[in-house]
Amino acid sequence: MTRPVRSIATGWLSAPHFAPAVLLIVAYGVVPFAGSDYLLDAVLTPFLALGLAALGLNLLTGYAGQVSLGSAAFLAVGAYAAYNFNLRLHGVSFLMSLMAAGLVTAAVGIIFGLPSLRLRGFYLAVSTLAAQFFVQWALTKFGWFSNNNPSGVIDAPQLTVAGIIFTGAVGRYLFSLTVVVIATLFAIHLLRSQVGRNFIALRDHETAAKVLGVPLLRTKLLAFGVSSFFIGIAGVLWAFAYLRTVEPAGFNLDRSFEILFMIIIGGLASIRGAFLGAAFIVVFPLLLSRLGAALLGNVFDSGVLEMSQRIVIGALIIGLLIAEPRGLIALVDRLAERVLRRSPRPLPRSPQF
Amino acid sequence: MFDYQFFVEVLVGGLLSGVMYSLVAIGFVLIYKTSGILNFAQGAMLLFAALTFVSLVERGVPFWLSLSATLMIMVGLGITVERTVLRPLVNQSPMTLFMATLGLSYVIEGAAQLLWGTQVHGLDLGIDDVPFELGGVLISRFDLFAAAIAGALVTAFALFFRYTRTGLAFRAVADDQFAALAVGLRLSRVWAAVWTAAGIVALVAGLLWGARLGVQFSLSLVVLKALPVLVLGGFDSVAGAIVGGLLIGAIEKLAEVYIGPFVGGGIEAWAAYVVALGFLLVRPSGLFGQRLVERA
Amino acid sequence: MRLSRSLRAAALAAAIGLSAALPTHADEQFFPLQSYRVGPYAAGGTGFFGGFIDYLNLINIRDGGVGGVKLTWEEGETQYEVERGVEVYERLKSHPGVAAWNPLSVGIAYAMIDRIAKDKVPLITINHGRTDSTDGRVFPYVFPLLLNPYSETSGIVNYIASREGGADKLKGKKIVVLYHGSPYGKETIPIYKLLADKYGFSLGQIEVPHPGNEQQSQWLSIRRAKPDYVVLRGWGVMNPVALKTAQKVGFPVDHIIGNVWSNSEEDVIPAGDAAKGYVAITTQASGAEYPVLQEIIKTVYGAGKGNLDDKKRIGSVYHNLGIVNGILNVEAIRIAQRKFGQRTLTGDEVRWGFEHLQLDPARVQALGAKGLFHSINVTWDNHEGDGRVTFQQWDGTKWKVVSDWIAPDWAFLRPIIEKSAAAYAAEHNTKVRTSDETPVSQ
Amino acid sequence: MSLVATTGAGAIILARTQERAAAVREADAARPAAEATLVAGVAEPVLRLESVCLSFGGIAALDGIDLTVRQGEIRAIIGPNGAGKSSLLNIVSGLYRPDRGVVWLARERFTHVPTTRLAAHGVARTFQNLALFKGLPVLDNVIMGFVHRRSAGFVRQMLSTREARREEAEARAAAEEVISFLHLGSVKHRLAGGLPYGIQKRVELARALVARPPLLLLDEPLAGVTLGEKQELAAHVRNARDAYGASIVLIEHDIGVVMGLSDRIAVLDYGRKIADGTPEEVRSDQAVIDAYLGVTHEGETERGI
Repeated sequence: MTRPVRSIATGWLSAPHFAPAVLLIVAYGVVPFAGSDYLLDAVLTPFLALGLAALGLNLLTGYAGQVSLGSAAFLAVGAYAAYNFNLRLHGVSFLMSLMAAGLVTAAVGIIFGLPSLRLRGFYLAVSTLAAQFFVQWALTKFGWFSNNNPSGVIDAPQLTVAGIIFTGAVGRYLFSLTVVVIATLFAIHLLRSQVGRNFIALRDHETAAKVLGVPLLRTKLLAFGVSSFFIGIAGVLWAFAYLRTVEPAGFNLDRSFEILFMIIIGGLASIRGAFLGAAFIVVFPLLLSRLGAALLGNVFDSGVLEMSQRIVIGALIIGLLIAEPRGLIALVDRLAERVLRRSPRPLPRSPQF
Repeated sequence: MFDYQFFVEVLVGGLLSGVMYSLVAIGFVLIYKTSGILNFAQGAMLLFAALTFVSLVERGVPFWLSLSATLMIMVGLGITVERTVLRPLVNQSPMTLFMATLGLSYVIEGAAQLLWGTQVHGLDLGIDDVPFELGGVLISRFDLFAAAIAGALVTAFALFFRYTRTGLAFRAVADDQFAALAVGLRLSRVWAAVWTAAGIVALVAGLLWGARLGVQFSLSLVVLKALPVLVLGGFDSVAGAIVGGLLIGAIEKLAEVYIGPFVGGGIEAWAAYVVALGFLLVRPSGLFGQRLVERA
Repeated sequence: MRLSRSLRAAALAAAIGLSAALPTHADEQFFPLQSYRVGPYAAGGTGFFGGFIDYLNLINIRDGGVGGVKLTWEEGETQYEVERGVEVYERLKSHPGVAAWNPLSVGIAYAMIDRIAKDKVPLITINHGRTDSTDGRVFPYVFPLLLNPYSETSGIVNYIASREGGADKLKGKKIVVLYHGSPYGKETIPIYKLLADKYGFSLGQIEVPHPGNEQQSQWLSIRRAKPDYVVLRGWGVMNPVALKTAQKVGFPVDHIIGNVWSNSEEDVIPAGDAAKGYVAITTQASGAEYPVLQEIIKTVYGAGKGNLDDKKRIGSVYHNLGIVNGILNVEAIRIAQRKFGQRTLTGDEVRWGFEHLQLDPARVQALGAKGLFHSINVTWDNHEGDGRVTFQQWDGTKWKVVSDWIAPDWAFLRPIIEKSAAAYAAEHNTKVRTSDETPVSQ
Repeated sequence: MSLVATTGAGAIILARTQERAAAVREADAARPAAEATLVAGVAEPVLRLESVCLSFGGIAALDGIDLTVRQGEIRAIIGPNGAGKSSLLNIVSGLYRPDRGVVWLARERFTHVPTTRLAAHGVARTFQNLALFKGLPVLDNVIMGFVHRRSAGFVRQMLSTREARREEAEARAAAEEVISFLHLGSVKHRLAGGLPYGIQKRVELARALVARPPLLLLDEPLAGVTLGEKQELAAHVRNARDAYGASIVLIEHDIGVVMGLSDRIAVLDYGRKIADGTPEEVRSDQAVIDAYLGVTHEGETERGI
């Protein structure tokens, strides 16, 4: 992005520990028992997978300022790499394949991040489309990736970690949840380190960063690499914990836009923003369609409902951008501040992240 | 034995389809040039224009009447977009505006299908696409017609930019929005005019592409063919869009026909991007794009 | 702002709606429909699901349901996207009395194979889906009724042979297959190679990258290869563009043979006169002259309950496919009711019905579908049912049948299918059934 | 140990800081040999420009400039708008490549200074219109001044090895110290983007000072601040030289402050050096008076950053 985004909620200091702790207790303690199969399999698991992908993209676009429209391709690389590691390296555990898939995606991400050394803004964004189309073509073209399945479709392997097999809706949800929690902690740790500072320096004032001696080449490629690592892991969750069979066409350009939507709507350079955006994009259309079906089900057929829902979502996205260009997280923080100001405990001045 | 005649045929076919890409690319350039926005709703506008025209014709409205009616609708669309989306988001970052146009494309796509239905429509512009031989090389009549229309459109825009007052205003705003504002140019009116011009380009492109693949939802996917052209030609140059389109069209087809078989075919989609990307690493702002002078 | 307050109230209402169980009385048989009426494949979706719902309405109005059991259904929009199809599946699977799933989408069907096996509910993939799912021993709950991609290919090759005057005339001929760059498109690459070796014709297979709105280079390569026939294995916008580009490069349109997903009115209308003379395979004829169509027009559309909003599409290829699919589903339930009684059946009982779905031409005539489709003969280990195919030519306004019913070369195909099914069974360690007793779920 | 160095810094504080500055210098022995220029006798100049020329498409921004900066000197460069002051600084920091001429950083000769290696050569700079990292708090902005010293790479930082933690602590301590030195303690955790202009100027100075650079390039550090802040910043600049031992190149408009603050002044006009000497010599030089007060040229607006 050529001009730095006025980002207030970009603090990377530790968040107040109250909210995340409650969230974790509910996520592990309450949801697996109270949640229905539908809620777990069709709402929460996709939310976790896409939230992790949004977190990865936010590291690249929100924190390091490098725009990418190729996230779906990296999801695909993650999924197919994990499938092949699991299939071909017999001794290796699924967890190892997961990590290896992340590293392979990071490598691919770095390769497709090379243009960022010379390009900026929309030129860079459109150049990452090369990744999108190339990966999609390669995965359908070379049968080896999908174990020579005639139609390029792969089936999910067993989700096993150290002997524990995660099956059923609850198992898949817990597996995804654990992977996402660990990844988020790793992201927080990264953003607190010097590398995290270099990302933001690169975004806010590339020339000043250069003068100070920030290794621009390494930092940009690292941003692409780390971001692709997260998106690759998210790809594995999407393919094996959620859909359980996957084809390259599922990782198309609309998916890349969807992930970009999440971090823009949720809030650039904000970890909570990434997950908030994912919740909005995953849950809201379902809510809208159920609402539409319930209220107007018999009046219009599902086609008309779907089209009007598309209009509502488009209008809502524009409305949100107008109301709060810095994303939902800025809106939420403002509301929280207004609420907390009335309560005795003042919100600490240091920024949330 | 290299078949020269076939090579020329592929080249000419590529150039002519490249013209169709530039037609779509011009719509992007108009808006980017004057407001720095990459308008991803261009595809939806293309679909909306073609669908409106075809639905009117199928309801018995004569050709020229439905054409002007569609033009009026595109003018209305241009003004409403400026009023409802652009004005509240003025001087936001390019990324936020890009996202707004994505939201806009959802709205327009939904409205188009809600208004005119999701049926597939045939569109006959009265040009039968029977090819004719020119020195052994097969040339499609329709593509020539499309190239002529695109040529006419580009010259019209070139004249418009150079010799009309509004054209001058477009160039002023493109060069420096604040300076233009300072000399009293009504930015909102210029942007409304720009979006209308882009709407008209969308209509022309919609009709030509619609005649080729039928007027249906997939018409909006044509923008993906225009993006490498923009990258190669530069986001803010009409000339770049034309030359870029010709280059991408030709190289894409030659790559598919000659390199494709060795790698399994179907390489068109990403070959165009690789070509544009390779070129960009030499000139980071495209063929004719303004060289951004890097200020410390 | 005002918008968000009303949205919060609406969201609350939906949440309550989500959890309240639907009141159901005893004897109803439910069809969950993962339909797509929006997006690039809306034409196919509205036609097929329109036909299916029209037939269910006919059964309800005319016969009061099947054996007194009323048929109900609910649609969930998927836009032909896999994850939305999965979402609709998870939402509707726990609805009481689910008879069968009819997604009409390769991607969604693949994603559901292991789910329906666990939930023991039949998955119907008429004319498409996994080729090896024909082998009922490994895929007890999957039914590629009438046709699977391999038998379709064999039908096309047999038709070309008939036009050339016999299978031996195929030797030395050149056939190019233009396929859509997707799992659906690539499914038949191996079988075309096998048939090319068997009959000695030379073969070219060219991929059209999705969505296929630009095919200049593909058709120029075809022009250079100068094949005798081009098989169009397309889907969506790719079909009209193929016909238009063929005209542009001067390839004779009557030598283009469309497969079962390039054979509808919506595939040819946008191509205008470039499509005149184009031939395509079909398992069901088009046209509204068949008795079952007339009944639907009279009773269903007469009562204002017709699903198609554009009346001109009654009797179109997709509409009739939906109706035929409706007939097969209803007859399977009727057969199952004879064994299990006239009540709401479980998914597994309906599976039994499908595994005994034998409709000979006489029964087909009794159902008012003579000429619409030939016959079907599903057994516990052959879930396709030896569906015959015919070929139709587009004369600019409608399809005309130009061949009699052709049978694919089942004997040649069966071993290939069984080998592929065995490989799937090994990879997923599923138990291969030996008789038609109820399969134990994996 | 956050001694508050007030503007009227007493001798004690001065002595304490100089003695510590000396200690720090030994600790930096590891720095490239070029820094060890403190030989006896006439000190080797810290910075030397030899007939540097630069033109923007025909317009000569700098026309044959020779300039030297001695160790521990506050070297001012003044001149009317568009004289080429900022361009000169951009050449020294490598952002512009001169058409002709050479830049000597201590004993190393460059025709085009490698910007990414600038900090390693002990050169730090501020920018004319603020180049802070809006999205980082003040403390982190200042820690960024230490980035060229960090050797622990991504992996070691992620594993937070002993070495990585030591480097982080070291950078944090240096930042804390320079923050208290410049009275920025109260805004330490606030985002740099939201602070008032004057304070942002001080943060940028702190970021430049944190790694104790032997050579400090200040591009109009006092521009656009209130009179009170100007006095304070001037004192900080002098402290930077006295406490941190940095040689300073100062570009400034405010003649009053420059005269009081600098050891030697070079005057540029239309890209040429028209005077160079002590403040007294320059004040009485007729050419300088003409350039500033008398003859008006139809000069373009100030270019550069």
